[in-house]
Amino acid sequence: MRLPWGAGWTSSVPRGKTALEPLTLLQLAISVLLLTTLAAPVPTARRTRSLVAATGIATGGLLAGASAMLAIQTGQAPDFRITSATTSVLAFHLRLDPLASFALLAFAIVSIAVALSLPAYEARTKEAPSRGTGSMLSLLFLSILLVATAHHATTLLAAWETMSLAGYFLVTARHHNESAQRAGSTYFVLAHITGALLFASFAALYAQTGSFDFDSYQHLAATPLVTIAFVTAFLGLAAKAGLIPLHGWLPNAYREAPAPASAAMSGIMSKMAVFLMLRYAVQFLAPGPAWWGYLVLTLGALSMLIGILYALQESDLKRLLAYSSIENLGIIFTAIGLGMLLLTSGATTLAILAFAAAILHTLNHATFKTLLFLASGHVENEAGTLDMDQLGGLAKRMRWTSAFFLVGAIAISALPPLNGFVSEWLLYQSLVGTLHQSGAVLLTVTLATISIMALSGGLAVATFVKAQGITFHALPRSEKAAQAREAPTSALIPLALLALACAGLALAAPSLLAATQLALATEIPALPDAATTTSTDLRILPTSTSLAPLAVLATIAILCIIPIILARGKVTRSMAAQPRGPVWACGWRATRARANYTSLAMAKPLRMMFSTMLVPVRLVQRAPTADVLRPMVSFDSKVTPLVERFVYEPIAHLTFLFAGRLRIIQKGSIRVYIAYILFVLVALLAYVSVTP
Amino acid sequence: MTDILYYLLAAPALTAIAAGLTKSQRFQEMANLVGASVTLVLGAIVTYAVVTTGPQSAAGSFLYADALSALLILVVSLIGFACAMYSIGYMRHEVHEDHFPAARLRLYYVLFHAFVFTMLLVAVSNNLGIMWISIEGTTLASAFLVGFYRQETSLEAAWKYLIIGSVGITLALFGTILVYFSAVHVLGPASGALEWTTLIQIAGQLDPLVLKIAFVFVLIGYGTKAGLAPMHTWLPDAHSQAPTPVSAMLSAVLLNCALYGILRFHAIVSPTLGSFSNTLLILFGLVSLGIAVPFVLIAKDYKRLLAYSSVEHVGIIALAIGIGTPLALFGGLLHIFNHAIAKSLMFFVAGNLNAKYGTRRIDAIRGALLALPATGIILLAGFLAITGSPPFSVFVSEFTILNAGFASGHYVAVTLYLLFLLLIFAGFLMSMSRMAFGKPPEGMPRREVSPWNTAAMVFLLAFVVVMGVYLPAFFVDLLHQAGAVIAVVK
Amino acid sequence: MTTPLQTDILTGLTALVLIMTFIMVSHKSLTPTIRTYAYQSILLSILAFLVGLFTGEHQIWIIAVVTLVLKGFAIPKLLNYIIDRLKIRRERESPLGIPTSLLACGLLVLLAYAATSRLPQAETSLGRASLGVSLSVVLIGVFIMATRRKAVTQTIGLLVMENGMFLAALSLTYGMPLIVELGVAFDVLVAAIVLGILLFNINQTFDTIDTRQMERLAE
Amino acid sequence: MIIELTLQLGLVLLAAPLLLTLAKKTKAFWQSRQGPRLLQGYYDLVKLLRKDILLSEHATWIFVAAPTIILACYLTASTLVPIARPTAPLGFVGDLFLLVYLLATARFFMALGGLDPASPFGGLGSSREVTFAALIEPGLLVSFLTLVAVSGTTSLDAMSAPLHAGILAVPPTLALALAALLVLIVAELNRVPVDNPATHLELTMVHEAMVLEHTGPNLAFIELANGVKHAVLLAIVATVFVPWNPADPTTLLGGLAWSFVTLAKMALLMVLIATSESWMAKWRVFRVPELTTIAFLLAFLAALGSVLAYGGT
Repeated sequence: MRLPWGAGWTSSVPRGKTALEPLTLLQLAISVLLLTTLAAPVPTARRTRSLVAATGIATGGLLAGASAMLAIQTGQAPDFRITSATTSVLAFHLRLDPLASFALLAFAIVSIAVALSLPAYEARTKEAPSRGTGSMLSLLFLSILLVATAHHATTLLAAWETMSLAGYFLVTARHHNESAQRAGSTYFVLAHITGALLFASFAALYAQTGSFDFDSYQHLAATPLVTIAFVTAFLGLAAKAGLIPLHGWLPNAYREAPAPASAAMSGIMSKMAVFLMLRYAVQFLAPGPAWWGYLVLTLGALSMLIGILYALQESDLKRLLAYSSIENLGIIFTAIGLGMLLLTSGATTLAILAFAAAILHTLNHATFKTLLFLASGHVENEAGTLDMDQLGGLAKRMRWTSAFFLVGAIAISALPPLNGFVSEWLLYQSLVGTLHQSGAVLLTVTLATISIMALSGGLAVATFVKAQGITFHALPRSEKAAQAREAPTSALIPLALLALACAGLALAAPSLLAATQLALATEIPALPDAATTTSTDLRILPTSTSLAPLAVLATIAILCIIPIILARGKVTRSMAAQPRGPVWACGWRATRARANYTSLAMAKPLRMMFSTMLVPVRLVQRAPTADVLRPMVSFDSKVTPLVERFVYEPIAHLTFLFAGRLRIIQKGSIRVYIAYILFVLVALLAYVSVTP
Repeated sequence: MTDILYYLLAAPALTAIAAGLTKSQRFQEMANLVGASVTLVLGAIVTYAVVTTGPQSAAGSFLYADALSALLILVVSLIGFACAMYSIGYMRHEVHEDHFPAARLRLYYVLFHAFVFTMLLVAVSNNLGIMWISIEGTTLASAFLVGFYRQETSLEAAWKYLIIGSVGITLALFGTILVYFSAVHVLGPASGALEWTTLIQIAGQLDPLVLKIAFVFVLIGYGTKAGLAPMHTWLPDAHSQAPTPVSAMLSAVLLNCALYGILRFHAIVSPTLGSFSNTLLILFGLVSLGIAVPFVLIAKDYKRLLAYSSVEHVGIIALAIGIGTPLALFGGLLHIFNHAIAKSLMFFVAGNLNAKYGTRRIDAIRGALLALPATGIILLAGFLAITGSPPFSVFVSEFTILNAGFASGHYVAVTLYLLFLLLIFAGFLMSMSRMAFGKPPEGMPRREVSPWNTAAMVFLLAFVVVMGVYLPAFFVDLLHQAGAVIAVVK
Repeated sequence: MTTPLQTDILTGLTALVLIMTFIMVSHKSLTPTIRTYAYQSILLSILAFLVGLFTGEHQIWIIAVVTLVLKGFAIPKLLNYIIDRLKIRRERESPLGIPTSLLACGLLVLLAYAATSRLPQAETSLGRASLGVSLSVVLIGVFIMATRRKAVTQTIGLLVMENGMFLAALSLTYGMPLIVELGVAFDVLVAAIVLGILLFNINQTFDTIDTRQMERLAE
Repeated sequence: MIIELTLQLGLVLLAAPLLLTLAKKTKAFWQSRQGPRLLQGYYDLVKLLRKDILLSEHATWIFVAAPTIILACYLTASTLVPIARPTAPLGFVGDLFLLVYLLATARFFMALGGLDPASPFGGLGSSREVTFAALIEPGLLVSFLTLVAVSGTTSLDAMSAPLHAGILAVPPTLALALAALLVLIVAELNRVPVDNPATHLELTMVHEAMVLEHTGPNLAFIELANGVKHAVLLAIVATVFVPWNPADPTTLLGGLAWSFVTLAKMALLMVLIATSESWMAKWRVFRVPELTTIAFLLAFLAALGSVLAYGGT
């Protein structure tokens, strides 16, 4: 029985009319990135290597961004397909549909910023990262580009695993220290688990539809196979995004990777999980049973709260940012879960609003998280450490870096003038809109989500006040922090661009919102929209003009003028001209750095209030000194990472225990080995003689 | 073209004799290299002939090569060539380190090519009895190769290899006798009842009860030689104690010869027994996968680690054949080829590590990436390939098998398959990252062991990388015809 | 085919082969085991000769002679030569103890008969019973290898299994095609020689051939 | 629109110091002393504006800019609440969330301002301020949801529409929501049970600790901002939760009367809060979560009740 396998390759590329087709730009971007991956490790000097990598990635990002903008404008969804007729398993099929173009927008922002900051970072970093970092970074971006636009199971899975592979080499870039290797191993094992889960999911979809191409996965009804596909895909994507029970790998991986790499990984790699989840929720699956939505929503809300709780307790700057990524991914997945729930209960317009909130928050998070990680990279290079309890007073020495970090902090805590507020505001609106659906469970869950979002919003403000205040303000707590110098100006340009992007995205929000809603409307078949059509006077649904971020920013700016006029120039004098005096410390003259609040002190009240969840552990060591009355007491308090302690370690321990037990079957005696053969023979013969 | 099979068999035999005649090491190496490349060329010609013009037979259906044997011939000749190339560099280094007297090198090359000869004989013999004798021949030829170093551990490994191997083969003989009996029962005595060509025609009329017991004996017998668990116990000792090129040949090729035997009998019995043989294959496949997991998770010696990975991959192939749908057979047979290439690549890397660091303990090796520039990168690439990561060829076959499993409804088997693959990946990752990363010991020169070794590795790496992206049409046809041979009636 | 009297003689001889295997299991020391193996091989060659005589299949006589020479005399002499050279003393009884191993062999015979009970009747004169016997001889061969400690005894276990094969071939189909029979016999000889050479090497390095010393390779 | 904006801002800036002094006078009344004169607030502001700024050696530009930004945020927040006229000058759908987050922005800058001059008390104050804020915010948001569910809109001035239709149109749970809101507003305004506005005792001050280092005009802006914050939050209770107002806002005279009545309601609320302060002692820091959790639960139950009963209209 011969299968329909012909021979040779056929590639159906639509003949583009004008040169500037989005597809040609995308192909150019892919080839540029491929070239950079190969060319980056070649030059011997480290400087030229990072320059080659930087230019390659930047051009790739620009091209991808341009093709995305063009695709959104013209509303095309061009296809690029190389199908090897020999076997349907191996095929290369990309499609620039609306979801992919928004992914490419975020991709462009992150890749350009990371590319611009790479040369300065590698020049200034103390330990020389391994030779392949530049090329691995461009491989990471290349595979992200492919994952975003893939339209065929094998292309997606191959790009997905290459993405994890590139991530592994980036995390272990500084592989001479032990913690980087351990972080790399846990990262790679969990990344492989996400790969395996996606394998299973696409295999189930193949079993259901008989094809690997995404064209045949259009709004599949919720058969058992499709449910398996959804659940496995969701678990895989949740693990990749780092949602709570599966987040163990994330903080160490982002901490150990060099700053541009962790910016790229948290800025855009975790977003691929978001866009693939959106593809499942919007394209592949028809509105499924309600428990799908609840699963996504609860996991998102859980990660939102616990993520920010752990972020607040962290004293390492990059781990703090990593946990805050978990929180933001939690927000995005909550929006997706809400959208799925609304689709199931038929409120399509509200669902589109929720999905739009998810997409916008992904874009915003990509911007400000990359800004914060790049800034933390400069802090690490210039101040030599990431431990906040040894930093402080950097605002005086690293003026611009701390200013841009402040802009990032404002944006990430979703404070009004900047883009973080806009996307959270949209999510609040869709949540409040859901209050008008029917179903007691849905209403309670929505109310709970609103309260969790408000709580995590407040905690986010607390976290980033601590991050900004302890790292950059007050007195330097260590010698290294005292001698920190400002990063080279070339390194500050990407930070400035990203800060502008934060403001720009806020101002462009209304048009972006309209574009996303239009794009999503084409994807989701218009179901009879029961909820929103009846209550006409419901003014929940914001018309795109209702929230005018420009108006908010203008009001705040104008109202700043009143106090400036009242102060008659005293406020606006230059800092040097301001008279200086000692700080009030109950009359005690010299305030030393030790008297300032540390990161632990800032987080202490909340640590005690949430102690049941955080389980703080207090470590007090007393060392006798010459002066008997005053022993040297060192105090430290650690938060026990519950998931690692009660989920990962027991599983690892059990597997190794079991593995150790099983090894006795190979004890070495030949007689036992022959006894195995005899036993199997006897067992099978008995079975054969018993069965008919 | 009918006598091409003679030339194919003659090539390794002549090389063995040529290597045996001379004393000078240089001439032996030359003979070895020329012989291996001639065998490779002939193997390729035979395969091409079989794919284009159908099964070749010679000496009045005594020698017979259809698509399935063509696949085995291709694997034997290709890996044989790579191992021959690798042996030159490796053996020079071993003689230089005087692990054994130079005189014994002659014995090595003779036995090596005799080993290749017996394996080719397995592939082309039409009579199942002769196939049994040639598999017995492979055991005897490789027994001394396993015990080549004459140390305590290698002799112990050789002894276990020989005894357990012989037990397995004798059981397989019993299975062959039963099949012969059922054939005689149908055809009457004197009509070549052991010929594969005749047996496959009358496969439908054979007595199911006899075939059931026959397949049990064959599966356990040849399964011992193929390394299917729980009869695999000799494999880690033999493959870790043998010299590296030999362990590469054992792991990548010898296991496939035994599997080839099982496939032949599976084709004969499946028309009458229905899914009995399939379920058994799936069961033994999953058990092999499962047994490999604990030994990969806690690994102390990297050659034993690779040996257990062979048990794992034999399990995957058995699982694929057990599933039995055309896609699964395509995946399984592709996996035979991919595993052979990737496994020998990994053994070459292991050889280089052993030559460089002088030890086989995993925790005694640090910074291989820096100490051995080319081998370090190939170590990581090979690790990714052997654990089935996408850009490489093994991913394609494992993904096909996964899809076939899901499509044919074996959900439990496929979930276990995925779980074990995951655990084995984790185990491999821990060992590989410990060996590749970190700083190499001071004073270790940063250069490769020998150009021959690197050439052999690059030769195989090219296959692993290219086959990951593009499958040549000729090769896909070969696999489909081979698949058709096994699932002839289904 | 064959007269009832002849079938009785043949079945009687097959039963004798099975009893000899049991005797072999019960021996404590090496030399009697080898001697019993030699008698068993001789018995098998007589059986083959008689089958050839009764059924007129004269080509079986060749295999009978080959078996007589090879397994009756050549291999036992080789084993005795090895024992003298290696000066092996008495083999202590297997860990299971004689009575329990005999009992286990009894169970194996029962299993062999159960497995072969439903097979179709073999046309040959020896009938289905001899298939049961040959299967049990094979199983007991494996059992010997699984329980005895000395390396030489394991070799003998292997050879007993091979005798079981020979009996099975004889009883089912008057032996395999000639080339196959010769090939098998030749392989057995080569296997014995290779095992001998290995035993010499092992004895030089381990200065004992007790398999318990050879358990260094573990896990 | 500009006239309404200036009218509103003028009224708020005028009312702010007045409210604070009114609170001081009520507490003084309960402590049977006379308390400051009503215009004392304005005198203090003028005095401070004339003084010069004195910075700590370690302060950066954030410390100087913070008071201006804080005042601007509170003033923007005040434009969202109907004080001068029944419709807020800059009100739009969804300005409830903007208001809550504007309060958060002001708090962000105040806390940073506290940390910047490296004074030990600054850290103490900002750490406690952000902790309490995180606990207050959920309750604050959820307490509005009762009205949102009934009125169907999240715009502050349109939210009280059903209340005008009569008390029965609104679910009884609204009273619970109002109680929760009052508790949370007292906490938000750093009044007694949570923090003592009058003290400078290091261990007890929260808001004061952050503003300890501010001098001259900056201190004036902080005080003014505090007053505006009082005005905004009290106005919310006065006009959104208790919207009954005898005056008819359509005519010019009526409009003036309407805003006068609203101011009177705000003053009455301020007196009530100041009285409750006099009768209560400050709670320990780690008992504050109990207070906020109770308030949050009240608000949550109220919202749940009204949503289940009135939702899905």
